[in-house]
Amino acid sequence: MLTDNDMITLVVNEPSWEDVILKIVAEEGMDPWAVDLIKLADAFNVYLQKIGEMDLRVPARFILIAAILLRMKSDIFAAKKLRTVLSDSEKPPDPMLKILAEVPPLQPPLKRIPLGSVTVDELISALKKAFEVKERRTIRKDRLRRAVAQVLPVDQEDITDRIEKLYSQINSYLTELQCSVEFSKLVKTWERRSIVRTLLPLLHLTQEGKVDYRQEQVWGEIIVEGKKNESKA
Amino acid sequence: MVQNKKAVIEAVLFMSSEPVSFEKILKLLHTQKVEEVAGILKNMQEELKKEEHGIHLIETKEGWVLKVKADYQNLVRPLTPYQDLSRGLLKVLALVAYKQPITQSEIVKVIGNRTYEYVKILQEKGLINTIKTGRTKALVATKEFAEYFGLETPEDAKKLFESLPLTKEKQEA
Amino acid sequence: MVQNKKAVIEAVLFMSSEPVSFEKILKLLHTQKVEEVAGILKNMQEELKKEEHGIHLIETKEGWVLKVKADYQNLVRPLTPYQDLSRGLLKVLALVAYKQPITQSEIVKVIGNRTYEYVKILQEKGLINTIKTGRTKALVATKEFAEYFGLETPEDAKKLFESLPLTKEKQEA
Repeated sequence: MLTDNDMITLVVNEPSWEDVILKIVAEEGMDPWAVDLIKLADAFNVYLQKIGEMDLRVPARFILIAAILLRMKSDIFAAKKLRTVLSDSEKPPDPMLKILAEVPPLQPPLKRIPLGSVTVDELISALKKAFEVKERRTIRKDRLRRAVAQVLPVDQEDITDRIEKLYSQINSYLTELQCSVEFSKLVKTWERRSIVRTLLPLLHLTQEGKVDYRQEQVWGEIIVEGKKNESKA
Repeated sequence: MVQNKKAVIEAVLFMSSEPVSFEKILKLLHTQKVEEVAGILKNMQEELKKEEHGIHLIETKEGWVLKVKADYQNLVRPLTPYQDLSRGLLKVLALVAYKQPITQSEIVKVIGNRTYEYVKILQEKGLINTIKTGRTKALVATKEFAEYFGLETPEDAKKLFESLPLTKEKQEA
Repeated sequence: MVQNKKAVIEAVLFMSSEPVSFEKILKLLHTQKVEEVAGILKNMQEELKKEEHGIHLIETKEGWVLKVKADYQNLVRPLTPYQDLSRGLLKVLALVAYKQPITQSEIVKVIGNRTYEYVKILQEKGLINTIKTGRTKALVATKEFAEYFGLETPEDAKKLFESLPLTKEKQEA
Protein backbone atom coordinates (compact mmCIF):
# COMPACT_ATOMS: atom_id res chain seq x y z
CA MET A 1 0.00 0.00 0.00
CA LEU A 2 1.30 3.45 -0.83
CA THR A 3 2.03 5.72 2.10
CA ASP A 4 1.57 9.49 1.90
CA ASN A 5 5.30 9.84 1.55
CA ASP A 6 5.50 7.31 -1.30
CA MET A 7 2.75 9.17 -3.07
CA ILE A 8 4.52 12.50 -2.67
CA THR A 9 7.83 11.10 -3.89
CA LEU A 10 6.11 9.60 -6.91
CA VAL A 11 4.31 12.76 -7.91
CA VAL A 12 7.32 14.99 -7.34
CA ASN A 13 9.93 12.81 -9.02
CA GLU A 14 8.23 11.21 -12.01
CA PRO A 15 8.60 13.19 -15.25
CA SER A 16 4.94 13.03 -16.30
CA TRP A 17 1.51 12.26 -14.90
CA GLU A 18 1.31 9.19 -17.15
CA ASP A 19 4.40 7.83 -15.44
CA VAL A 20 2.92 8.47 -12.01
CA ILE A 21 -0.22 6.54 -12.84
CA LEU A 22 1.76 3.78 -14.56
CA LYS A 23 3.97 3.39 -11.53
CA ILE A 24 1.05 3.35 -9.13
CA VAL A 25 -0.48 0.58 -11.22
CA ALA A 26 2.57 -1.41 -12.28
CA GLU A 27 5.04 -1.17 -9.42
CA GLU A 28 2.73 -0.83 -6.48
CA GLY A 29 0.38 -3.46 -7.88
CA MET A 30 -2.58 -1.20 -7.29
CA ASP A 31 -5.72 -1.37 -9.34
CA PRO A 32 -5.99 1.96 -11.18
CA TRP A 33 -9.70 1.99 -10.42
CA ALA A 34 -8.96 1.52 -6.75
CA VAL A 35 -6.47 4.36 -6.26
CA ASP A 36 -7.73 6.24 -3.28
CA LEU A 37 -8.36 9.80 -4.39
CA ILE A 38 -8.79 10.95 -0.81
CA LYS A 39 -5.38 9.55 -0.07
CA LEU A 40 -3.93 11.41 -3.03
CA ALA A 41 -5.54 14.62 -1.80
CA ASP A 42 -4.22 14.00 1.72
CA ALA A 43 -0.75 13.42 0.36
CA PHE A 44 -1.09 16.73 -1.43
CA ASN A 45 -1.98 18.39 1.85
CA VAL A 46 1.05 16.90 3.59
CA TYR A 47 3.21 17.99 0.70
CA LEU A 48 1.91 21.55 0.95
CA GLN A 49 2.91 21.65 4.57
CA LYS A 50 6.36 20.41 3.73
CA ILE A 51 7.34 22.59 0.82
CA GLY A 52 9.86 25.24 1.54
CA GLU A 53 10.24 26.64 -1.89
CA MET A 54 7.46 27.26 -4.27
CA ASP A 55 7.24 24.91 -7.20
CA LEU A 56 3.83 25.48 -8.67
CA ARG A 57 4.22 22.64 -11.17
CA VAL A 58 4.09 19.99 -8.47
CA PRO A 59 0.83 21.02 -6.76
CA ALA A 60 -0.65 21.39 -10.25
CA ARG A 61 0.41 17.83 -11.04
CA PHE A 62 -1.38 16.51 -7.93
CA ILE A 63 -4.58 18.12 -9.07
CA LEU A 64 -4.12 16.90 -12.64
CA ILE A 65 -3.50 13.30 -11.59
CA ALA A 66 -6.43 13.29 -9.21
CA ALA A 67 -8.63 14.75 -11.94
CA ILE A 68 -7.51 12.19 -14.50
CA LEU A 69 -8.13 9.29 -12.13
CA LEU A 70 -11.51 10.71 -11.23
CA ARG A 71 -12.39 11.03 -14.90
CA MET A 72 -11.28 7.45 -15.61
CA LYS A 73 -13.36 6.15 -12.74
CA SER A 74 -16.45 8.09 -13.72
CA ASP A 75 -16.14 6.88 -17.33
CA ILE A 76 -16.23 3.32 -16.07
CA PHE A 77 -19.27 3.99 -13.90
CA ALA A 78 -21.00 5.73 -16.79
CA ALA A 79 -20.32 2.77 -19.09
CA LYS A 80 -21.65 0.34 -16.47
CA LYS A 81 -24.79 2.40 -16.13
CA LEU A 82 -25.27 2.40 -19.89
CA ARG A 83 -24.96 -1.40 -19.97
CA THR A 84 -27.78 -1.80 -17.52
CA VAL A 85 -29.99 0.53 -19.52
CA LEU A 86 -29.28 -1.36 -22.75
CA SER A 87 -29.73 -4.89 -21.53
CA ASP A 88 -33.14 -3.97 -20.14
CA SER A 89 -34.63 -3.54 -23.58
CA GLU A 90 -36.88 -6.41 -24.53
CA LYS A 91 -37.58 -5.94 -28.19
CA PRO A 92 -37.06 -9.15 -30.21
CA PRO A 93 -33.89 -9.07 -32.32
CA ASP A 94 -34.02 -8.34 -36.03
CA PRO A 95 -33.92 -11.81 -37.76
CA MET A 96 -31.62 -10.47 -40.45
CA LEU A 97 -29.05 -9.51 -37.82
CA LYS A 98 -29.17 -13.01 -36.43
CA ILE A 99 -28.38 -14.46 -39.82
CA LEU A 100 -25.65 -11.92 -40.48
CA ALA A 101 -24.00 -12.88 -37.22
CA GLU A 102 -23.91 -16.50 -38.31
CA VAL A 103 -22.54 -16.19 -41.85
CA PRO A 104 -18.78 -15.62 -42.41
CA PRO A 105 -18.13 -11.99 -41.57
CA LEU A 106 -17.13 -9.18 -43.91
CA GLN A 107 -13.62 -9.70 -45.18
CA PRO A 108 -11.71 -6.43 -45.43
CA PRO A 109 -10.19 -5.94 -48.87
CA LEU A 110 -6.44 -6.18 -49.39
CA LYS A 111 -5.33 -2.67 -48.88
CA ARG A 112 -1.82 -1.42 -49.30
CA ILE A 113 -0.66 1.68 -47.49
CA PRO A 114 2.31 3.08 -49.37
CA LEU A 115 4.35 5.14 -46.94
CA GLY A 116 6.11 8.15 -48.39
CA SER A 117 9.68 8.78 -47.32
CA VAL A 118 10.58 12.03 -45.65
CA THR A 119 12.15 14.49 -48.06
CA VAL A 120 15.05 16.76 -47.13
CA ASP A 121 12.68 19.75 -47.28
CA GLU A 122 10.38 18.08 -44.77
CA LEU A 123 13.33 17.38 -42.50
CA ILE A 124 14.41 21.02 -42.62
CA SER A 125 10.93 22.33 -41.95
CA ALA A 126 10.62 19.94 -39.00
CA LEU A 127 13.74 21.50 -37.51
CA LYS A 128 12.41 25.02 -38.05
CA LYS A 129 9.14 24.04 -36.44
CA ALA A 130 10.92 22.50 -33.43
CA PHE A 131 12.83 25.73 -32.81
CA GLU A 132 9.75 27.87 -33.32
CA VAL A 133 7.81 25.82 -30.79
CA LYS A 134 10.70 26.03 -28.33
CA GLU A 135 10.89 29.80 -28.76
CA ARG A 136 7.16 30.18 -28.21
CA ARG A 137 7.37 27.97 -25.13
CA THR A 138 10.28 29.98 -23.71
CA ILE A 139 8.44 33.25 -24.24
CA ARG A 140 5.32 31.85 -22.60
CA LYS A 141 7.33 30.51 -19.65
CA ASP A 142 9.14 33.83 -19.14
CA ARG A 143 5.87 35.71 -19.21
CA LEU A 144 4.37 33.33 -16.69
CA ARG A 145 7.43 33.50 -14.47
CA ARG A 146 7.34 37.31 -14.47
CA ALA A 147 3.62 37.31 -13.72
CA VAL A 148 4.04 34.85 -10.85
CA ALA A 149 7.02 36.80 -9.48
CA GLN A 150 4.94 39.94 -9.48
CA VAL A 151 2.09 38.41 -7.54
CA LEU A 152 4.08 36.03 -5.37
CA PRO A 153 7.69 37.17 -5.05
CA VAL A 154 9.89 34.16 -4.33
CA ASP A 155 11.87 34.60 -1.16
CA GLN A 156 15.54 33.87 -1.11
CA GLU A 157 15.33 33.18 2.60
CA ASP A 158 14.33 29.70 3.69
CA ILE A 159 10.80 29.52 5.14
CA THR A 160 12.09 27.63 8.22
CA ASP A 161 14.48 30.50 9.01
CA ARG A 162 11.67 32.97 8.63
CA ILE A 163 9.44 30.97 10.98
CA GLU A 164 12.24 30.78 13.56
CA LYS A 165 12.92 34.51 13.33
CA LEU A 166 9.29 35.47 13.74
CA TYR A 167 8.94 33.09 16.67
CA SER A 168 11.80 34.69 18.56
CA GLN A 169 10.49 38.15 17.61
CA ILE A 170 7.09 37.26 19.08
CA ASN A 171 8.72 35.82 22.18
CA SER A 172 10.69 39.00 22.74
CA TYR A 173 7.38 40.89 23.08
CA LEU A 174 5.86 38.42 25.42
CA THR A 175 6.72 39.03 29.05
CA GLU A 176 5.19 38.18 32.40
CA LEU A 177 2.86 41.12 32.06
CA GLN A 178 2.24 41.14 28.37
CA CYS A 179 0.89 37.92 26.93
CA SER A 180 -0.05 39.18 23.48
CA VAL A 181 1.32 41.34 20.71
CA GLU A 182 -0.36 43.13 17.80
CA PHE A 183 0.39 41.73 14.38
CA SER A 184 1.07 45.26 13.09
CA LYS A 185 4.03 45.50 15.48
CA LEU A 186 5.58 42.41 13.97
CA VAL A 187 5.46 43.79 10.41
CA LYS A 188 8.50 45.91 9.61
CA THR A 189 6.94 48.23 7.06
CA TRP A 190 3.21 48.22 6.51
CA GLU A 191 3.08 47.27 2.83
CA ARG A 192 1.75 44.22 1.03
CA ARG A 193 4.97 42.28 0.53
CA SER A 194 6.08 42.72 4.10
CA ILE A 195 2.64 41.84 5.47
CA VAL A 196 2.57 38.58 3.49
CA ARG A 197 6.16 37.79 4.55
CA THR A 198 5.08 38.02 8.18
CA LEU A 199 1.64 36.44 7.89
CA LEU A 200 2.87 33.25 6.21
CA PRO A 201 5.31 32.20 8.99
CA LEU A 202 2.67 33.19 11.54
CA LEU A 203 0.23 30.73 9.96
CA HIS A 204 2.89 28.04 10.14
CA LEU A 205 3.52 28.79 13.83
CA THR A 206 -0.20 28.52 14.52
CA GLN A 207 -0.37 25.27 12.59
CA GLU A 208 2.52 23.92 14.63
CA GLY A 209 0.65 24.90 17.77
CA LYS A 210 3.28 27.35 19.01
CA VAL A 211 1.16 30.51 18.98
CA ASP A 212 -2.48 31.51 18.73
CA TYR A 213 -4.07 34.49 17.10
CA ARG A 214 -7.44 36.14 17.06
CA GLN A 215 -9.02 38.89 15.02
CA GLU A 216 -12.04 40.42 16.63
CA GLN A 217 -13.11 42.59 13.71
CA VAL A 218 -12.95 41.85 10.03
CA TRP A 219 -9.91 43.74 8.62
CA GLY A 220 -9.09 44.69 12.17
CA GLU A 221 -5.93 44.11 14.16
CA ILE A 222 -4.71 40.55 14.61
CA ILE A 223 -3.70 39.77 18.17
CA VAL A 224 -0.94 37.19 18.47
CA GLU A 225 -0.81 35.27 21.72
CA GLY A 226 1.68 32.87 23.11
CA LYS A 227 0.44 29.43 24.06
CA LYS A 228 0.08 29.29 27.81
CA ASN A 229 2.77 26.69 28.36
CA GLU A 230 4.99 28.20 25.62
CA SER A 231 4.77 31.91 26.42
CA LYS A 232 7.81 31.87 28.65
CA ALA A 233 9.94 29.89 26.24
CA MET B 1 18.70 15.52 -64.05
CA VAL B 2 17.49 13.26 -66.81
CA GLN B 3 15.09 10.85 -65.23
CA ASN B 4 14.52 7.41 -66.52
CA LYS B 5 10.87 7.28 -67.61
CA LYS B 6 10.45 3.64 -66.73
CA ALA B 7 11.87 4.26 -63.27
CA VAL B 8 9.56 7.22 -62.69
CA ILE B 9 6.52 5.18 -63.72
CA GLU B 10 7.56 2.38 -61.40
CA ALA B 11 8.02 4.82 -58.49
CA VAL B 12 4.65 6.45 -59.20
CA LEU B 13 2.77 3.14 -59.35
CA PHE B 14 4.54 1.89 -56.25
CA MET B 15 3.58 4.97 -54.25
CA SER B 16 -0.15 4.91 -55.12
CA SER B 17 -2.58 2.45 -53.63
CA GLU B 18 -5.27 3.66 -56.03
CA PRO B 19 -5.17 3.41 -59.83
CA VAL B 20 -3.26 6.27 -61.51
CA SER B 21 -4.76 7.60 -64.74
CA PHE B 22 -2.70 7.61 -67.91
CA GLU B 23 -3.02 11.41 -68.06
CA LYS B 24 -1.63 11.76 -64.58
CA ILE B 25 1.34 9.58 -65.48
CA LEU B 26 2.03 11.79 -68.52
CA LYS B 27 1.78 14.87 -66.34
CA LEU B 28 4.15 13.51 -63.70
CA LEU B 29 6.64 12.67 -66.45
CA HIS B 30 6.24 16.15 -67.99
CA THR B 31 5.82 14.54 -71.36
CA GLN B 32 3.29 14.27 -74.16
CA LYS B 33 4.88 11.19 -75.70
CA VAL B 34 1.73 9.13 -75.41
CA GLU B 35 2.99 6.16 -77.38
CA GLU B 36 6.29 5.92 -75.60
CA VAL B 37 4.61 5.94 -72.18
CA ALA B 38 1.92 3.49 -73.26
CA GLY B 39 4.71 1.24 -74.55
CA ILE B 40 6.57 1.35 -71.25
CA LEU B 41 3.39 0.46 -69.36
CA LYS B 42 2.59 -2.46 -71.68
CA ASN B 43 6.16 -3.75 -71.38
CA MET B 44 6.03 -3.52 -67.63
CA GLN B 45 2.72 -5.35 -67.66
CA GLU B 46 4.18 -8.13 -69.78
CA GLU B 47 7.31 -8.38 -67.65
CA LEU B 48 5.30 -8.66 -64.44
CA LYS B 49 3.16 -11.45 -65.87
CA LYS B 50 6.17 -13.77 -65.56
CA GLU B 51 5.96 -16.42 -62.88
CA GLU B 52 8.86 -14.99 -60.92
CA HIS B 53 6.80 -11.89 -60.06
CA GLY B 54 4.32 -11.76 -57.19
CA ILE B 55 2.65 -8.54 -58.35
CA HIS B 56 1.08 -7.56 -61.64
CA LEU B 57 0.12 -4.35 -63.39
CA ILE B 58 -3.56 -3.94 -64.08
CA GLU B 59 -5.29 -1.41 -66.28
CA THR B 60 -8.64 -0.49 -64.74
CA LYS B 61 -11.27 2.06 -65.73
CA GLU B 62 -9.63 4.59 -63.42
CA GLY B 63 -6.09 3.90 -64.51
CA TRP B 64 -3.04 1.75 -63.86
CA VAL B 65 -2.44 -0.01 -60.58
CA LEU B 66 0.00 -2.55 -59.17
CA LYS B 67 -1.64 -5.42 -57.28
CA VAL B 68 -0.55 -8.63 -55.63
CA LYS B 69 -1.36 -11.58 -57.91
CA ALA B 70 -4.43 -13.57 -56.84
CA ASP B 71 -2.30 -16.64 -56.01
CA TYR B 72 -0.49 -14.77 -53.28
CA GLN B 73 -3.30 -12.69 -51.84
CA ASN B 74 -4.14 -14.96 -48.95
CA LEU B 75 -0.50 -15.26 -48.09
CA VAL B 76 0.06 -11.50 -47.80
CA ARG B 77 -3.28 -10.75 -46.17
CA PRO B 78 -1.85 -10.75 -42.64
CA LEU B 79 0.50 -7.95 -43.66
CA THR B 80 -2.20 -5.43 -44.50
CA PRO B 81 -3.86 -3.10 -42.03
CA TYR B 82 -6.97 -4.12 -40.08
CA GLN B 83 -6.22 -7.77 -40.78
CA ASP B 84 -5.79 -8.23 -37.07
CA LEU B 85 -9.54 -7.86 -36.59
CA SER B 86 -10.90 -10.99 -35.01
CA ARG B 87 -14.02 -12.76 -36.26
CA GLY B 88 -15.97 -11.24 -33.40
CA LEU B 89 -14.93 -7.73 -34.33
CA LEU B 90 -15.71 -8.35 -37.99
CA LYS B 91 -19.17 -9.60 -37.07
CA VAL B 92 -19.97 -6.51 -35.05
CA LEU B 93 -18.59 -4.40 -37.87
CA ALA B 94 -20.84 -6.20 -40.36
CA LEU B 95 -23.93 -5.65 -38.19
CA VAL B 96 -23.18 -1.95 -37.82
CA ALA B 97 -22.51 -1.61 -41.54
CA TYR B 98 -25.74 -3.39 -42.42
CA LYS B 99 -28.13 -1.70 -40.04
CA GLN B 100 -26.69 1.61 -39.04
CA PRO B 101 -27.70 3.39 -36.87
CA ILE B 102 -27.95 0.37 -34.61
CA THR B 103 -27.99 0.30 -30.81
CA GLN B 104 -25.53 -1.71 -28.79
CA SER B 105 -28.38 -3.65 -27.23
CA GLU B 106 -29.54 -4.89 -30.64
CA ILE B 107 -26.04 -6.23 -31.27
CA VAL B 108 -25.87 -7.75 -27.79
CA LYS B 109 -28.93 -9.81 -28.61
CA VAL B 110 -27.19 -11.58 -31.48
CA ILE B 111 -23.52 -11.49 -30.48
CA GLY B 112 -23.73 -11.57 -26.70
CA ASN B 113 -22.08 -9.67 -23.92
CA ARG B 114 -18.70 -9.35 -25.59
CA THR B 115 -20.32 -6.73 -27.81
CA TYR B 116 -19.31 -3.94 -25.40
CA GLU B 117 -15.68 -4.89 -25.68
CA TYR B 118 -15.85 -5.24 -29.47
CA VAL B 119 -17.59 -1.89 -29.86
CA LYS B 120 -14.93 -0.21 -27.76
CA ILE B 121 -12.11 -1.66 -29.86
CA LEU B 122 -13.80 -0.74 -33.14
CA GLN B 123 -14.33 2.78 -31.87
CA GLU B 124 -10.69 3.05 -30.89
CA LYS B 125 -9.74 1.92 -34.38
CA GLY B 126 -11.97 4.64 -35.78
CA LEU B 127 -14.11 2.23 -37.80
CA ILE B 128 -17.39 2.92 -36.01
CA ASN B 129 -18.71 5.87 -34.10
CA THR B 130 -21.39 6.53 -31.53
CA ILE B 131 -24.25 8.93 -31.95
CA LYS B 132 -26.71 9.66 -29.21
CA THR B 133 -30.33 8.80 -29.88
CA GLY B 134 -32.47 9.56 -26.88
CA ARG B 135 -31.36 7.69 -23.78
CA THR B 136 -29.15 5.28 -25.62
CA LYS B 137 -26.22 5.27 -28.01
CA ALA B 138 -26.46 4.17 -31.61
CA LEU B 139 -23.56 3.07 -33.74
CA VAL B 140 -22.72 4.10 -37.27
CA ALA B 141 -19.91 3.42 -39.74
CA THR B 142 -17.26 6.15 -40.06
CA LYS B 143 -15.55 7.85 -42.99
CA GLU B 144 -12.55 5.70 -42.22
CA PHE B 145 -14.69 2.61 -42.56
CA ALA B 146 -15.90 3.80 -45.96
CA GLU B 147 -12.39 4.55 -47.11
CA TYR B 148 -11.18 1.19 -45.96
CA PHE B 149 -13.88 -0.79 -47.72
CA GLY B 150 -13.59 1.33 -50.84
CA LEU B 151 -16.96 3.08 -50.42
CA GLU B 152 -17.69 6.68 -51.25
CA THR B 153 -19.58 7.49 -48.06
CA PRO B 154 -20.22 5.62 -44.79
CA GLU B 155 -23.92 5.52 -45.73
CA ASP B 156 -23.04 3.24 -48.65
CA ALA B 157 -22.01 0.51 -46.21
CA LYS B 158 -25.17 -1.50 -46.96
CA LYS B 159 -23.95 -1.97 -50.51
CA LEU B 160 -21.34 -4.35 -49.19
CA PHE B 161 -24.10 -6.89 -48.63
CA GLU B 162 -25.73 -6.64 -52.05
CA SER B 163 -23.52 -9.30 -53.57
CA LEU B 164 -23.73 -11.63 -50.61
CA PRO B 165 -25.61 -14.87 -51.25
CA LEU B 166 -27.94 -14.27 -48.34
CA THR B 167 -30.88 -15.91 -50.11
CA LYS B 168 -32.49 -17.16 -46.95
CA GLU B 169 -32.40 -13.70 -45.50
CA LYS B 170 -33.79 -12.10 -48.63
CA GLN B 171 -36.89 -14.22 -48.33
CA GLU B 172 -37.29 -13.33 -44.71
CA ALA B 173 -36.56 -9.64 -45.21
CA MET C 1 0.41 -25.32 -55.39
CA VAL C 2 4.13 -24.80 -55.77
CA GLN C 3 4.76 -21.16 -55.17
CA ASN C 4 7.64 -19.33 -56.66
CA LYS C 5 9.73 -18.09 -53.71
CA LYS C 6 10.90 -14.97 -55.51
CA ALA C 7 7.32 -14.08 -56.37
CA VAL C 8 6.18 -14.60 -52.79
CA ILE C 9 8.96 -12.37 -51.47
CA GLU C 10 8.05 -9.68 -53.99
CA ALA C 11 4.38 -9.85 -52.99
CA VAL C 12 5.26 -9.72 -49.31
CA LEU C 13 7.58 -6.73 -49.65
CA PHE C 14 5.13 -4.93 -51.92
CA MET C 15 2.26 -5.37 -49.49
CA SER C 16 4.04 -4.41 -46.31
CA SER C 17 4.59 -0.74 -45.59
CA GLU C 18 6.97 -1.53 -42.73
CA PRO C 19 10.24 -3.42 -43.01
CA VAL C 20 9.76 -7.20 -42.90
CA SER C 21 12.27 -9.19 -40.85
CA PHE C 22 14.18 -12.02 -42.45
CA GLU C 23 12.61 -14.43 -39.97
CA LYS C 24 9.13 -13.31 -40.96
CA ILE C 25 9.95 -13.82 -44.63
CA LEU C 26 11.13 -17.37 -43.89
CA LYS C 27 7.96 -18.00 -41.92
CA LEU C 28 5.68 -16.70 -44.68
CA LEU C 29 7.53 -18.93 -47.14
CA HIS C 30 7.24 -21.92 -44.77
CA THR C 31 10.90 -22.62 -45.33
CA GLN C 32 14.12 -22.86 -43.38
CA LYS C 33 16.36 -22.50 -46.44
CA VAL C 34 18.15 -19.47 -45.07
CA GLU C 35 20.78 -19.24 -47.78
CA GLU C 36 18.36 -19.61 -50.65
CA VAL C 37 16.11 -16.86 -49.33
CA ALA C 38 19.05 -14.59 -48.54
CA GLY C 39 20.28 -15.18 -52.09
CA ILE C 40 16.92 -14.23 -53.59
CA LEU C 41 16.84 -11.02 -51.53
CA LYS C 42 20.38 -10.05 -52.54
CA ASN C 43 19.60 -10.75 -56.22
CA MET C 44 16.46 -8.67 -56.02
CA GLN C 45 18.41 -5.88 -54.35
CA GLU C 46 21.02 -5.95 -57.15
CA GLU C 47 18.40 -6.05 -59.87
CA LEU C 48 16.54 -3.06 -58.45
CA LYS C 49 19.73 -1.02 -58.26
CA LYS C 50 19.59 -0.70 -62.06
CA GLU C 51 18.73 2.72 -63.42
CA GLU C 52 15.52 1.50 -65.02
CA HIS C 53 14.01 0.90 -61.58
CA GLY C 54 12.39 3.64 -59.49
CA ILE C 55 12.33 1.61 -56.29
CA HIS C 56 15.07 -0.17 -54.42
CA LEU C 57 15.28 -2.86 -51.77
CA ILE C 58 16.83 -1.76 -48.50
CA GLU C 59 17.97 -3.87 -45.58
CA THR C 60 17.29 -1.89 -42.40
CA LYS C 61 17.76 -2.77 -38.77
CA GLU C 62 14.13 -3.86 -38.68
CA GLY C 63 14.20 -5.88 -41.87
CA TRP C 64 13.78 -5.63 -45.62
CA VAL C 65 11.73 -2.89 -47.21
CA LEU C 66 11.01 -1.60 -50.69
CA LYS C 67 11.35 2.18 -51.03
CA VAL C 68 11.18 4.72 -53.79
CA LYS C 69 14.71 5.80 -54.71
CA ALA C 70 15.82 9.14 -53.24
CA ASP C 71 15.90 10.73 -56.74
CA TYR C 72 12.17 10.22 -57.19
CA GLN C 73 10.95 10.88 -53.68
CA ASN C 74 10.00 14.50 -54.25
CA LEU C 75 8.08 13.58 -57.35
CA VAL C 76 5.98 10.84 -55.78
CA ARG C 77 5.57 12.32 -52.30
CA PRO C 78 2.17 13.90 -53.09
CA LEU C 79 0.74 10.55 -54.21
CA THR C 80 0.30 9.19 -50.70
CA PRO C 81 -1.04 10.84 -47.57
CA TYR C 82 0.94 8.46 -45.37
CA GLN C 83 4.50 9.01 -44.23
CA ASP C 84 6.92 6.59 -42.62
CA LEU C 85 7.93 8.96 -39.79
CA SER C 86 5.52 10.87 -37.58
CA ARG C 87 5.92 14.61 -37.01
CA GLY C 88 7.35 14.13 -33.52
CA LEU C 89 9.91 11.60 -34.73
CA LEU C 90 10.86 13.89 -37.57
CA LYS C 91 11.57 16.80 -35.22
CA VAL C 92 13.90 14.72 -33.08
CA LEU C 93 15.59 13.27 -36.16
CA ALA C 94 16.10 16.75 -37.60
CA LEU C 95 17.63 18.01 -34.33
CA VAL C 96 20.03 15.07 -34.15
CA ALA C 97 21.05 15.51 -37.77
CA TYR C 98 21.56 19.24 -37.36
CA LYS C 99 23.43 19.27 -34.07
CA GLN C 100 25.07 15.85 -33.79
CA PRO C 101 26.45 14.78 -31.37
CA ILE C 102 23.60 16.01 -29.17
CA THR C 103 22.53 14.80 -25.72
CA GLN C 104 19.01 13.66 -24.95
CA SER C 105 18.66 16.40 -22.36
CA GLU C 106 19.43 19.04 -25.00
CA ILE C 107 16.67 17.62 -27.15
CA VAL C 108 14.27 17.54 -24.20
CA LYS C 109 14.77 21.29 -23.86
CA VAL C 110 13.47 21.79 -27.39
CA ILE C 111 10.93 18.98 -27.82
CA GLY C 112 9.83 18.21 -24.26
CA ASN C 113 9.34 15.00 -22.33
CA ARG C 114 8.23 12.83 -25.23
CA THR C 115 11.83 12.96 -26.49
CA TYR C 116 12.72 9.72 -24.67
CA GLU C 117 10.00 7.80 -26.46
CA TYR C 118 10.92 9.27 -29.86
CA VAL C 119 14.63 8.57 -29.39
CA LYS C 120 13.85 4.94 -28.60
CA ILE C 121 11.79 4.49 -31.76
CA LEU C 122 14.40 6.19 -33.95
CA GLN C 123 17.08 3.95 -32.47
CA GLU C 124 14.96 0.88 -33.17
CA LYS C 125 14.57 2.06 -36.74
CA GLY C 126 18.35 2.40 -36.89
CA LEU C 127 18.24 6.05 -37.96
CA ILE C 128 20.11 7.39 -34.92
CA ASN C 129 22.58 5.87 -32.54
CA THR C 130 24.01 6.56 -29.10
CA ILE C 131 27.67 7.24 -28.43
CA LYS C 132 29.10 7.75 -24.97
CA THR C 133 30.75 11.09 -24.33
CA GLY C 134 32.04 11.22 -20.77
CA ARG C 135 29.30 10.66 -18.27
CA THR C 136 26.49 11.21 -20.68
CA LYS C 137 25.13 9.72 -23.91
CA ALA C 138 25.06 11.66 -27.14
CA LEU C 139 23.07 10.91 -30.26
CA VAL C 140 24.33 10.85 -33.81
CA ALA C 141 22.94 10.05 -37.25
CA THR C 142 23.69 6.56 -38.60
CA LYS C 143 24.70 5.07 -41.91
CA GLU C 144 21.05 4.20 -42.41
CA PHE C 145 20.14 7.84 -41.96
CA ALA C 146 22.68 8.71 -44.65
CA GLU C 147 21.20 6.08 -46.96
CA TYR C 148 17.68 7.32 -46.31
CA PHE C 149 18.51 10.87 -47.40
CA GLY C 150 20.92 9.85 -50.15
CA LEU C 151 24.03 11.14 -48.32
CA GLU C 152 27.49 9.60 -48.55
CA THR C 153 28.24 9.56 -44.81
CA PRO C 154 26.24 10.27 -41.64
CA GLU C 155 28.54 13.23 -40.94
CA ASP C 156 27.17 14.89 -44.07
CA ALA C 157 23.81 15.22 -42.31
CA LYS C 158 24.66 18.77 -41.23
CA LYS C 159 25.08 19.76 -44.87
CA LEU C 160 21.36 19.26 -45.36
CA PHE C 161 20.78 22.37 -43.26
CA GLU C 162 23.37 24.63 -44.89
CA SER C 163 20.75 26.74 -46.59
CA LEU C 164 19.02 27.46 -43.29
CA PRO C 165 19.08 30.94 -41.82
CA LEU C 166 18.91 29.53 -38.30
CA THR C 167 21.44 32.03 -37.01
CA LYS C 168 20.06 32.14 -33.50
CA GLU C 169 20.38 28.40 -33.01
CA LYS C 170 23.83 28.39 -34.53
CA GLN C 171 24.95 30.83 -31.89
CA GLU C 172 23.40 28.66 -29.23
CA ALA C 173 25.09 25.53 -30.59
